Amino acid sequence: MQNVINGIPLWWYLFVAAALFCIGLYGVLARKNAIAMLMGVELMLNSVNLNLLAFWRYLAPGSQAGLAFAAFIFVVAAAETAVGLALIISAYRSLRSVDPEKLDQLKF
Amino acid sequence: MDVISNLLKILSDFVADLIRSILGFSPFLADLVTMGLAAVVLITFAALSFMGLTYVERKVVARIQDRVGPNQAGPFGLLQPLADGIKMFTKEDTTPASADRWVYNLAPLVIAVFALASFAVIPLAPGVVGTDLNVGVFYLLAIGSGSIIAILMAGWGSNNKYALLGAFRTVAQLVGYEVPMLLNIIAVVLIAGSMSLIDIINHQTLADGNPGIPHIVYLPLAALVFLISGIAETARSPFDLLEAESEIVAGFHVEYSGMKFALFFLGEYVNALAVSLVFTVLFLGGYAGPILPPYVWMLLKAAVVIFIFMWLRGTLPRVRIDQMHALNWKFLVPMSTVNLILVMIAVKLFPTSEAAARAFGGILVTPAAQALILFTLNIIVLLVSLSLASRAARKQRLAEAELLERRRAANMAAVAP
Amino acid sequence: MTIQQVVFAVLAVAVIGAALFVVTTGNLFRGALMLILVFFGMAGFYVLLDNGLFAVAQVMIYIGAISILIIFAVMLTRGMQAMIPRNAQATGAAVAAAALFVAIFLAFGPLRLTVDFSAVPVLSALFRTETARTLGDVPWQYANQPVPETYIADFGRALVNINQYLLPFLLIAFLVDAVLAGAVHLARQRKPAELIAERREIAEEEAEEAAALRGAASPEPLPQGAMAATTTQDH
Amino acid sequence: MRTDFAFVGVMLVTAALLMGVTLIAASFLRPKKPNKAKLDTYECGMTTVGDTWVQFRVQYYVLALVFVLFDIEAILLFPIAVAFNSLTLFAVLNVVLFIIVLLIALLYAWRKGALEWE
Repeated sequence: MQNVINGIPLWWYLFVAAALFCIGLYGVLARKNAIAMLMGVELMLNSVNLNLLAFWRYLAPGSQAGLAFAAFIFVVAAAETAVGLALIISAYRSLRSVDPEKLDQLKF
Repeated sequence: MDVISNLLKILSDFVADLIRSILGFSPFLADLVTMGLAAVVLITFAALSFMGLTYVERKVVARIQDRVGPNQAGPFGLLQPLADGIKMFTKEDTTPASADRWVYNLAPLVIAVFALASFAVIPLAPGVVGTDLNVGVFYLLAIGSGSIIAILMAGWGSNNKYALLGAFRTVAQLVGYEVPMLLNIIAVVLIAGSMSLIDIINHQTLADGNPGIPHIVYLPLAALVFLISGIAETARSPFDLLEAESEIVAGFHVEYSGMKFALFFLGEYVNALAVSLVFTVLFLGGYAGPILPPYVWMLLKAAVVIFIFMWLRGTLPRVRIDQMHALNWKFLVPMSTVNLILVMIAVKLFPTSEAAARAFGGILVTPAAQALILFTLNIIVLLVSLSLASRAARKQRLAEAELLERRRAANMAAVAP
Repeated sequence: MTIQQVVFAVLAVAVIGAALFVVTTGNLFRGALMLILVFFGMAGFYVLLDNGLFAVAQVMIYIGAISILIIFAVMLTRGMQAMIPRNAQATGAAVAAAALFVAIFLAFGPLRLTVDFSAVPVLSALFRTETARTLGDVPWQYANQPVPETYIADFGRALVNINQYLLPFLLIAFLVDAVLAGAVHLARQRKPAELIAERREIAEEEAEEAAALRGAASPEPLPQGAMAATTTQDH
Repeated sequence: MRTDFAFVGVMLVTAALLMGVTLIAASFLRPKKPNKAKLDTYECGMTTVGDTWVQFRVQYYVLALVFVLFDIEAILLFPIAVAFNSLTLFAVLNVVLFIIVLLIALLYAWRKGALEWE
């Protein structure tokens, strides 16, 4: 049952992806800078993509589902970063801070 | 005849066989050594062409400007690149005290590595290619982003206002001109039906190996835009704003000296060489050509493209930054997008292959007829957008003149009693 | 140990090490560079997964686009020097992340564990129907196939097939439209006068709030710092 | 592993090694006589004033943003271009619609003045 592709079992990928996801989670929760938090989100999205493509390769290399979802995550990650950073820059220009705890003014 | 035309292929096969027979005990090691050797050969080729190009460029530009160019070192100044190399090697290399050392020292390495990496997929002759990726052109586009990161590293690591400003400007330029480039590459991939550079060359070659219709006939507009954006991507004149000595000293590499500066220089020239080779592959039919051996054709075509680069450098003045961005975003990008849409529809309506005709009816035509249709379409798009642009420009000029006139009138009214 | 395993191990160590650097460093620019290393390592994993298309797309989108946006944002919001790397809940976050990792590893890792829920009172209350459950060593339905040679073209066809991903494909265009509209609006160049007026408004509101909180009769004078809007010449 | 990508890896490593060796060799050959003036930031001989982190125009960010838009378009269009010969006209028209919608985004940014420099 244990399936090995290129000498690597599936769980190696899952291990790396899980580690990356948890590191990203820590980054999102523990950083004091909005850009750094966004970097954490990027790490999490990357780990999800690694999972999707690993499952695509090991379980269904003939289907397009894994590829399509991974591609849409690329797109959504780019969109999320673009808007997120625009928000941060906008907030910084008004309030001179990128600390999310200081951004408690609901106006901007 | 056959030996000469396949010289590179025969040589590389011979060396590969030799390595395999020596390292017969371990096929893996033999493969690794073969690949390493191929990489070294490609890098040496790029580095030697870099040295040659610096000499040729100085000579050509000097001729255009009615000068002699380098003529002291060796006969006709031929040893000038060597002298430059020795100078670069032995020159003192300062790192500014306030620089971010790691980032500062790593930037030239990154830019050189990513510039050289593009040679891994460029075919020089039939069978002589580092590796035939099935995502070849996409890989070339992606690898270009590495140099953008290196430029940002250099600008930030130097901890210098001019360097940072230059890096920002350069990145805005590189990023902007990547857009028309990739739009036109998509048009080429569309016609060739593959992203592999070898398949793209094969599409421009007849079945018997003779040269077919090059893509520049199919897509003259795409070729033109690719050439312009290629010049901008390699930050050459007239788009060399990053080296605007009068404005921002020398751009992002102002703090670099000695060998690190040489690596930036190498990256620049190797990129220019890569762009000309890729242009040859995408639009000029690559190594396909009659009589002469294929590698000679490849280098000859690339040399023509490089000469065009140098010619433009010698004759055109530097553009302003706002003109540079306006040319890209307001002219090249919309025009390329419209062109891509029209090419898509035309290729679908007039397919050349049975399989394509089966997927959707259309009218089955010969490649020559398709080329004619696309050529006409491209020229129409070019003429229409040129006339639109010139009309918009005239309108703007008139508006500016009117504004000036009104201001002058107001001034006169204020002065007059 | 095959060469692929060696490559995988090197990539894994590099990616996880770089990711740890990203979330702990105080220097945001170096963090961004390490993030690029993570992205690059990811592209390496995709190559190991026989997916050259996504490896290249990863480099193109993440390194060519997202990283540049992040670095631009880092440079535009200066003051990242001497940044405090973590906030008050950092310890809790570390514990939560580690716990999540252990949980994932136990649930999907290679070790087969049998947990007897009936033995633990809390768990038996939570999972009333099951008495024992096997964790780890999930029996995935492996396909045992190579990637088809034409996977790029297949993927392209699936994207525009109405029975597959045509709708999401078109929605992406509209999503990107909305993103561009929003981001252009947010990041537009504002005049210094406008900024000063905005900041004065904020300061006034804050002063009013403070006054209301204290119940004082007269509002406090505006804080000086809020007024000192930078009108630095942009470059 | 696709062996075709193995060469890319070898190429990257070899290039890094060769260039690194060149840099290190140069560091042995060249003189090293630093003084304070040499190590100063080069700003036309003037004394550096203030922080390097002068404020930059947001314009740069907006241009990068428009670039991201087209990058997204590209990664989806490349596979479609490869499969182009086997697509139906309906699919092609949808791709055209996709590109037109993105073009509208560009025109919007243009009208909003995001592409103006100065």
